[in-house]
Amino acid sequence: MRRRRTEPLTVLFAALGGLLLLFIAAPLLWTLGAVSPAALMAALGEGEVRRAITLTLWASLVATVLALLTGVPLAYLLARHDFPGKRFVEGLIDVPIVVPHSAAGIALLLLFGREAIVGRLLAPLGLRFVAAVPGIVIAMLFVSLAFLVDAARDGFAAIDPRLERVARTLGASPWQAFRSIALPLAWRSILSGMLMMWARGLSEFGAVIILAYHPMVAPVLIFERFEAYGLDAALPVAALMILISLAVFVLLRMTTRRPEGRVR
Amino acid sequence: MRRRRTEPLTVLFAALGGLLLLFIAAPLLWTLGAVSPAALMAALGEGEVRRAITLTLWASLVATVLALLTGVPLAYLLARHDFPGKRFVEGLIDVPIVVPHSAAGIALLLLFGREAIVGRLLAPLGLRFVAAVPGIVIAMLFVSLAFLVDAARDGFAAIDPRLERVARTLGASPWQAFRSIALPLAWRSILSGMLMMWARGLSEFGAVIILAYHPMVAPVLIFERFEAYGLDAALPVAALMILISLAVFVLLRMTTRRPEGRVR
Amino acid sequence: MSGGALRLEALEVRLEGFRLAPLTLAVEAGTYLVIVGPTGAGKTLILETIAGLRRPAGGQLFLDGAEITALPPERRQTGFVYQDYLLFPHLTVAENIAYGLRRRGLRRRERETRVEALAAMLGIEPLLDRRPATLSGGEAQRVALARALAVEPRLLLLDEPLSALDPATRLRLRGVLARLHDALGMTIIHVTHDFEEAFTLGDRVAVIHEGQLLQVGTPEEVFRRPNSEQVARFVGVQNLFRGRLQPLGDGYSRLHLDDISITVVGEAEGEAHLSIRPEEIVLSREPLHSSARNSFRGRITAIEDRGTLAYVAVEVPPVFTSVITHRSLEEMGLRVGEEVHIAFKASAVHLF
Amino acid sequence: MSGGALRLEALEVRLEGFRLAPLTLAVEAGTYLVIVGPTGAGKTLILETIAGLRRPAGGQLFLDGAEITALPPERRQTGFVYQDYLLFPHLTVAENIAYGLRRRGLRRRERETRVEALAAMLGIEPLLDRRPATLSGGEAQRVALARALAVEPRLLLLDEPLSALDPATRLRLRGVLARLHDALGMTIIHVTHDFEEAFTLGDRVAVIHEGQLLQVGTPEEVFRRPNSEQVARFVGVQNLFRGRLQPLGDGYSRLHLDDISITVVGEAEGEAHLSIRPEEIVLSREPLHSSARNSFRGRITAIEDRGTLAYVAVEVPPVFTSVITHRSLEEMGLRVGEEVHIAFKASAVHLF
Repeated sequence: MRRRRTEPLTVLFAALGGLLLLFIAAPLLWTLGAVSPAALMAALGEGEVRRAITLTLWASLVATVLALLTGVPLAYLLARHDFPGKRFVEGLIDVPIVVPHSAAGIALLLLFGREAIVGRLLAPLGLRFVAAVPGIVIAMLFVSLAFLVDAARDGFAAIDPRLERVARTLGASPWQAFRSIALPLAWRSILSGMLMMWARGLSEFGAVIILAYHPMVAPVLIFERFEAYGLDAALPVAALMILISLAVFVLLRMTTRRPEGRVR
Repeated sequence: MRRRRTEPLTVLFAALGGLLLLFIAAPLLWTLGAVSPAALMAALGEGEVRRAITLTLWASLVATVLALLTGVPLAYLLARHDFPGKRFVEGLIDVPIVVPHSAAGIALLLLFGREAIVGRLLAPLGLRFVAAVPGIVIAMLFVSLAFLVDAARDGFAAIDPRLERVARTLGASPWQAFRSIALPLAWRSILSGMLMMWARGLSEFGAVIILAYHPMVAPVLIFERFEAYGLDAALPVAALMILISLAVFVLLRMTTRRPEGRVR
Repeated sequence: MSGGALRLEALEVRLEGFRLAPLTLAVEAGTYLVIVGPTGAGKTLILETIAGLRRPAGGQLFLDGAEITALPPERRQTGFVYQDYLLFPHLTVAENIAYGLRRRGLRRRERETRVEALAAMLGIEPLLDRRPATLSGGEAQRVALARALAVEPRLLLLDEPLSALDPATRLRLRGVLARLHDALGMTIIHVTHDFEEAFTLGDRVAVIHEGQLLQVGTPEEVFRRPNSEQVARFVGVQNLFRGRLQPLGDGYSRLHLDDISITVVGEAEGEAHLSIRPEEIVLSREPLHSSARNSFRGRITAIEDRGTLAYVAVEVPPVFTSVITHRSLEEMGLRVGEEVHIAFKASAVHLF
Repeated sequence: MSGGALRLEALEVRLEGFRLAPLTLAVEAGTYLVIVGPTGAGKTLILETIAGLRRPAGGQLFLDGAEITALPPERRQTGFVYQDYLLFPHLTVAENIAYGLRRRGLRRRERETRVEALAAMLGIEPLLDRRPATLSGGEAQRVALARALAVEPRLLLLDEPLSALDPATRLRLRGVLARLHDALGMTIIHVTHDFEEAFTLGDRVAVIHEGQLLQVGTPEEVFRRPNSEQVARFVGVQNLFRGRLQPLGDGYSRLHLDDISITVVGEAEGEAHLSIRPEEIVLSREPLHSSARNSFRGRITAIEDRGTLAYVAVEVPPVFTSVITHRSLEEMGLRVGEEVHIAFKASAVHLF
């Protein structure tokens, strides 16, 4: 039997798409390949680098937790209730993805700066935002919260609301039905949203640098070393951050993998 | 008849979620409110601002078109074919979202720099990437391509593949079936992916500043004015860019609006 | 655990353009009420409103005389069983059954004891450690029943509980429901579009059609003496009877009705229901000697001539309805009050 | 436009664990072949492989003697109609029909002429400017047919084309298919799980069951003389006949078979098919004087005793099959070769 060949169109599309994939993979692989393990270890040995990376991971984690406490309830409301302006709220959540990062930094500074309205309000509580960790946290929170809220909303929306209704007839209060039914069932979606948000927070540079050049997060450190000493000085830290992001990302893909490896 | 009140849990969740919404909306509104129309017009009157904004819009558009030519074919393959490593490819496309922006800039510079392998290869063609528009374009392309590819893939996946099969039996070649059936039916998704990608490209700062401080895109201009002259100098440009992003975003939401405004 | 008395007072149910006429209905304690109506007639909405899961657009609800219209669902003590089970997928069978007991603050020991008792009652002991996803439809619905019964509901609400099951399992679970009701004396409201369920399970049957409550009564009243053309059309003309089965050996049984007995295919014992399609009943002037094993003499009590077809009611007793052609009616010259013979095959009798 | 002759040579079809035995089958030019099999028996896969939309795992395909196994679908000239129409939603009805004509490079004028001719043939002229989303199922399927016919296919492949339609529309479209085949003399392969479609439309019928091609033949052969226990069980024991209807006035008609005529309810004329459930046919030793309007004398040609029930074939001619209880069989002492009377009501005859 003669076999038909692969369609020429498929070959063409694969070639075009391959170019794009190469464009993503090559810079990352090149960067990782350009840094020796010894150089990576040496970079990790520097106190400044370690402090920057630790701060980045922590600040993004705090931002993620803040979004967990406020964004998950919001996501639940969006998945369970219809109300006027719902589409507007859904849109508003995604706005930060498209606001230029440096403009977002300016906007946050305008509200949370030393002389600004919220900044002055919270100063007595010991909360400083400019050149301080809280500033880094709110910058990360602003640019990355959409990832968690959207994932949580999709997770809740995928649960049959009648499960919570059955729980109510069995004596559960609204809070108990949320905690014992909706939350555990949406947990996988929420977790993957948290990982995505955390990873996106780690990656932020523009909004953070406006609010807080110091204390220095890793993306700012990369920029500073590049500006001061050139490419070679920035490379080990960049490679470290790429590795960390990839690790988080692999973790993320593992939490979203379909159970039991079913084909679609 | 006595009416039950709104659940206290709903009130609590609305309060928590409202905090988050306020955190998104307030900085943006505050920024827009802080700049008078006259100041906006004055900023638009400056040649430097106009050039930066035009360059930003153009560069992001070029990046979007590049992704259209390579990413849409890739999205079609992902929606229509199963092949080994498909999940890996789908993951790879989303990686740039989580790579720190300054690290992405370093990685691109390493490949496309003056002395780097691709940079030297393309120099005879007149393509320079460092401190040049092509550098801005690839930086934007890298960080934003996932938005278009994912949207296009979802768009194609939503079309019954048997429609293209029917077209084939009616005499259409694979290319004709793609062009006359799949492409028009997925067009709405592709268009909204393009708008999202364009908006995300406009917003990029970290990767661009590493590759090309000059010619200056608007997010870099905001940063430079902030560094050199402080908040007040950066404010009008930031407000302009926020307005532009919001306009693109509203356009985006309009293309994705469900037809005939049906309630889900 | 014993049932509560429910009263609906001009209860209005509305949802996205859908609307039921105000519903007034009293259900005595311990009654098994079956609400029949076509799919999509709003039967689920009624149950959800009774359970407090939806707010009525108007009207009042009373349970044992106390108004519960504004009470949240968790304080109504109603058990709810959906057609598609809706077990909590992240909990084991035992945890599903114990869910309501935890909410009521029972200790671990007490919970285990009650779960085991319920599992024994419903024959699901071997399933207690399984996950819902691994259960068959019949098993899942037994678990859903056990979960609802665990909280000792004053009202058990069943939303087409047997519709998603295959016929054999449906029959078995119908038996389970009948036995539960007999044993526990609970008030049960069961909605369905299946007339057999209404006829076999209901103490009382309510017919809902096009947003209206058309008739409430015993199954015999509703199916034998529909109070309107609408109900008659909706329930169809059916020869529905209840009797005692007695096996005859060699593959047949005899079903004893009031005064007559009918031969049926298959061997079985005990209470049973049967139906015979009117097309299957042959009328004749003289006794028939044919392959039709059931043959009776009766008197014509009604003739409904509908043009080409005519429905003839023959009281043996009980009353059988036969459908014949208008031609036959004329040729045989049948009149109300005359004696005729009816015959139908043993294989034409549908037992359920 | 005239049909091509198709030959399948040990064609193997596989998909994700699903597998059909190698299929060898010849379809003469101009034949209307109906492939019947239960849903999920791989019938769609066979059609898609013939159309070139799937690669066979083995074997060969020939169209008019030339091998087409490796030919891409756009060069096979087959028309494909799916159960769910699959009209192009972004094109108007006229553009849908013209789609294949554009691909063949026809000029605008010619396209319009052909679209109008096809629309006239299928009675869809008023729909030409509408969008597919606004069409009813029957309208959509006519458009799908017109679109497939536009390219003058050598082979028309129909994948359960009537299954998604309501009964009345199904009947009307069945007539359309029969007329199209008569008028155009096309080769049609039609897969379905509906025996009535196979019996009324097919010149030839192929039965596929559990991945095997069990029997190919005329509808009469397959349904009256199944070549195996498997086919007999699958097609069921059915009293299927074809005859001419003649209206009698006053609501009845007479259907003339070879030697007898049967009274049926309703007035109609022309060729018709009928079926009678074996339970509806009563056997007796003497002629019956009852409400059963059809009564014939015949000879028993076969008795199949299955325990509690027995199937008795009575040749009038034609052969009718009745199912009676084993008891009746014994009590009446029926034997092959004996004369008996059969009777059934006019209302028990199913016309189609």
